[in-house]
Amino acid sequence: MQTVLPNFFFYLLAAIILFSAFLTITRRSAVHSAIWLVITLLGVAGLYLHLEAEFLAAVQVLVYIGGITVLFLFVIMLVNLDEAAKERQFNRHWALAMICAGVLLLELVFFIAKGEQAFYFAEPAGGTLQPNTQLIAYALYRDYMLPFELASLLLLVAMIGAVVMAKKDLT
Amino acid sequence: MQIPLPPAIAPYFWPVVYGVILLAVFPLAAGYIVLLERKVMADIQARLGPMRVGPHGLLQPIADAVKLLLKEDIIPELTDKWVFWISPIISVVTALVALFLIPMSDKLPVPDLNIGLLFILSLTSVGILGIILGGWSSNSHYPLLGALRSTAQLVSYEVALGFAIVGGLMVAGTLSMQEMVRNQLAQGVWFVFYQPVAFLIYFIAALAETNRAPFDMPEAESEIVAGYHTEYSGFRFALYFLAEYSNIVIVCSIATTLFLGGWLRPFPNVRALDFLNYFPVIALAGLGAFCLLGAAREARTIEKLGMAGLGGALILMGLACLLPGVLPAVEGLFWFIAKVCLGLYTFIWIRFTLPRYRYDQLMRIGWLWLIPLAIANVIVTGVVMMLWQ
Amino acid sequence: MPEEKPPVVPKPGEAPAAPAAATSAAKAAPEAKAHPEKPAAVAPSGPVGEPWTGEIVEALHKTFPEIAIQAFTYLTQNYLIIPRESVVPVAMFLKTELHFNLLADLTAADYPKREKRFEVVYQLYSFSRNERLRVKAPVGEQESIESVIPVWSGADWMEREVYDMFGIRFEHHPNMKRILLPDEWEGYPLRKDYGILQQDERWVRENLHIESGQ
Amino acid sequence: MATSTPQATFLDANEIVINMGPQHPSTHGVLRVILKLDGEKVMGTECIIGYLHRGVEKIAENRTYVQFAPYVDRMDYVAAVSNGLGYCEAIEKLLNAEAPPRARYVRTILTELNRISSHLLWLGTHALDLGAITPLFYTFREREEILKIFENYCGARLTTHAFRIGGLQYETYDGFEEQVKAFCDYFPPKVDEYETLLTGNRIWLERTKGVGILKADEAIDMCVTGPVLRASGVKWDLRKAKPYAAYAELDFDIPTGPNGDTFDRYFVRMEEMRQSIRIVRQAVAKIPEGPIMGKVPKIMKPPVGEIYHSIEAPKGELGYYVVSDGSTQPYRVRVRPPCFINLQALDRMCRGHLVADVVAIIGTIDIVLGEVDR
Repeated sequence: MQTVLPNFFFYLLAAIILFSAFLTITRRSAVHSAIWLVITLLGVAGLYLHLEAEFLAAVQVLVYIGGITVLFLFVIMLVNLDEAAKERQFNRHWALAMICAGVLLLELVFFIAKGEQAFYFAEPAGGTLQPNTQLIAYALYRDYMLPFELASLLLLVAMIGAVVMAKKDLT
Repeated sequence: MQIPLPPAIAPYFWPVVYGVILLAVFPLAAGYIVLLERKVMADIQARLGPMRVGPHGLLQPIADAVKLLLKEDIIPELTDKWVFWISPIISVVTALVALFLIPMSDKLPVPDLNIGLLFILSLTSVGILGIILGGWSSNSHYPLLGALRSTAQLVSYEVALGFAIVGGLMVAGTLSMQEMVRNQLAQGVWFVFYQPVAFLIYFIAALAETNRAPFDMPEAESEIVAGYHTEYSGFRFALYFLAEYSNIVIVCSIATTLFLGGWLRPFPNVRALDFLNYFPVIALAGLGAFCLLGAAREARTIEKLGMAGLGGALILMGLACLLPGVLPAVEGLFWFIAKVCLGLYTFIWIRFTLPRYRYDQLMRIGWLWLIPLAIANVIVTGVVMMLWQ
Repeated sequence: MPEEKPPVVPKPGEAPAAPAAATSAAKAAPEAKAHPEKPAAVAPSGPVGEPWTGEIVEALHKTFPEIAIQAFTYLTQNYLIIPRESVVPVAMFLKTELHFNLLADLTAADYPKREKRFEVVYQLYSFSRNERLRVKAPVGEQESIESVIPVWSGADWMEREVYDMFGIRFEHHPNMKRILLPDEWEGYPLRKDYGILQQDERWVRENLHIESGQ
Repeated sequence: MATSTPQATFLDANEIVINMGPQHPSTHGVLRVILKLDGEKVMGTECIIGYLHRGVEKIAENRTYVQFAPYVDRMDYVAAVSNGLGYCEAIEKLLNAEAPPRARYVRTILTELNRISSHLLWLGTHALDLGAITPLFYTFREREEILKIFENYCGARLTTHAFRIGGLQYETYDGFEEQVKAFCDYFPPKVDEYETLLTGNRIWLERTKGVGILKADEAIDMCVTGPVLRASGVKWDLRKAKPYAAYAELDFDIPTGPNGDTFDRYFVRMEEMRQSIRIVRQAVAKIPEGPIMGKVPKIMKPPVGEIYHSIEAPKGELGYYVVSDGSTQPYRVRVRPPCFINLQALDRMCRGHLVADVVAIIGTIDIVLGEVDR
């Protein structure tokens, strides 16, 4: 039971994620896609929980579902996507997409074949029930301070850029 | 807890029982919150409110519930059926799960997540999906406008709400709901006194988060009829209603836990005020006596009996608290509920006193005042805490 | 268009007092001299007033020598009868020069026995004079009248109502359709030949699904 | 906003056409407004009216002068007394008769009370539109006192048919003056109460100031009258300009507003209620003894002629244009409805504002659909 149950949950979540991800890209209605995307993201959050990364799971839900998907939906409602839905859903870059997918597949096969040795695992941080929220904080604000700040700066730049572009459109 | 349980299910048993009880009781409680709202509204507006069903309308929530459940389930022709069907469920499920995680008392078997508050917030943010999808799937203009308004409003105010909570969290030093209360006990002070600005911002943002006046544009009936749930009726409407009131209770509970000392009585460390521990007894008995007095004024015999019975029951409950071991068990819960009710009363009071903001004004308040203020509060708190150390 | 309508002759320098209305007035202001004194032929059933003279009338006569303006007074209320073609210039003059800046009301009345069946009635008011003035313009059954929206924007709905109730068309009205009754309604209820129990039975049947019967 | 290229359709925010009414909580009746929205911004409005059209003017031509009097109450049913006053005075003028002084004073008192009750109804619903739920109940509490006076006087509360051509049907009841005086003492503190709820409220100010501005020249151009016109700064009130009933002998002020926005319209009406109380107080004090019915023939046959008489109804200038052909029935009765004409200004006031403001503006025009449609 100790080993069966976690594995069962993993495969269940993986199946849900794959299934809903597939539906996300095949739905004609953008809103339906968004709903399936929500389920995909929930599945990912479930995986995080499964890995005992509660903080990450909660943030995944808060940011991706509560924030980003809601904004997606908001934009979908504002923009006239009904017209777009009637047009062709797939564009001409399918060859490129196939190549990318092929590469990805190769990669997957390679890692699966190679097994665990392909990865370098950090030592699990000390203790069992150490609140991992704190660990994340240490990682983000102490160990990887510079990359984190750079990433946030990048996001800030992107946001300012978006605002500037939107403003220009208005005038 | 004396029942022997197999170890595999032992950690899950009592929380599940609690969850089931909550699921069964809360809809009724929400009905009574509505009754409370109507009664307070009536009092503010110089009238009586519901008086017909039961003494002083005390059975009104049940009548309302029966009415809502028996109504025809209408799904309009051109809606997106599946989405229309699932939206209220998303809203209500997330709200109830979040409610389940709120420690109303240290005696209740509530799972103590180490990310408790964050988890509750993430759940409520998923609840927004129910609103936006419900508005969209109705395939009608007013719900769509309502959904757009709500989304913009909820997403914006979530930021302010989050920053206000961060202010409180910095003082609390934990995300666990129960740990927060224990820290307040340890420090001997409610965090509202450390973080008055954060509490104020939290309260305003909470009004907006729950679509309450003066920020109730998403369902401003004089502008966009009923907002996102215009097309809903009967049971589905009841679900939205339940979700809405659950959310109100949740935000009040978070405020209580984070800022107002959760299940603690006022000044928990001052021995001289120990008599406050008997507050449940006094309150229940007082309420009972009030009911008995009211019973004398009732016109119809059945209402006289009902009122007297209620009064008697309340007094008995108050006396039962005096039995050994009962008082410590219920005291926390009692204080928690009292504080939440205070929050609810304030919500209702504000609703019936203030006019409604306009949509753009709401946004301006959120982005130009609340969020900068909340961020400033976080920075000031951080600086002060650094200096203090 | 019926034969009784006077020939449309563009008028040379007709409206010096009304530059704003000149464009609209020039097109639809046919020659009034065709029958200078006829429009005031008051039918026996109509109201009778006494002739009225005053500075307003003089000013009008001076500005519009070629227009037959008749002035009366009844129960201390003054009114003018002007030919329908000159409504806009006269109105513009009354508004700008004589300060009748409020169009209090615009309506019509139906006198089937008269040669020109309808009478469009303008109730004007001047804030500075604290004085009312009624201007009436007879309009024949097949005739239309120029809209006074260029002079008073508020005439919009009132003209639509007159059209709705009497069937008098207002030329150059931006939105000349029924206002109170449904757009497809047949008949004009405030005409005298429209009975009080009468209704557009076809419309009622088709839209309300009831056999009309009162 | 119609776009030609697909890209533009794809990226542009939709222009939504929203149908507000005829069943809508804040169109104050069966008004239907078609709003063209860009997001929530109003690009244009179109009013569809006529749902309550009963052909009052046609009915008038088929009733005798006396028979038609109750019908006018059904137009602006909130201010039935004012409607009756206008009609009775118009016919009296046509008959060359006059109501005796006592009748004129009683008429003034009742009409002013009616103005207060109309304004109270407006205030309650207007506040409700802006989300302040409570004032409605307060205003109805006070309105009830006025309706009680009406009920005691003529037996009806809403469509009172209080006056008759030539004067009054009923002498005032015992205690009429005391009741009216008591109301005059009771009411002003209540107005202050409303003002504490609303006037100083920041939210109220933000919702009303600068919303739906109608400048004075625009207002006159749109033929707007009544409080809406006065809020635009035009100091014009028919009670002063062309006094009727007993107004010539009473002293009162005409409140005006500086900006012509929603707040000014609100404020003008609040002030008018106070002025009405002032008028009522004076009128009750001055009310003369004497007959209540003037000399009018039993069978009314006004001489051939026509009359336009207008009064300052709570909503604006209420005019009656009556044409007589010498028979017992009016040849033509035209009612100049203040609401109908004021409502026209809605489009001009709304453009560029948000949906929420449309509601505020409709409320502030103070329309009664019974009168808009007649």
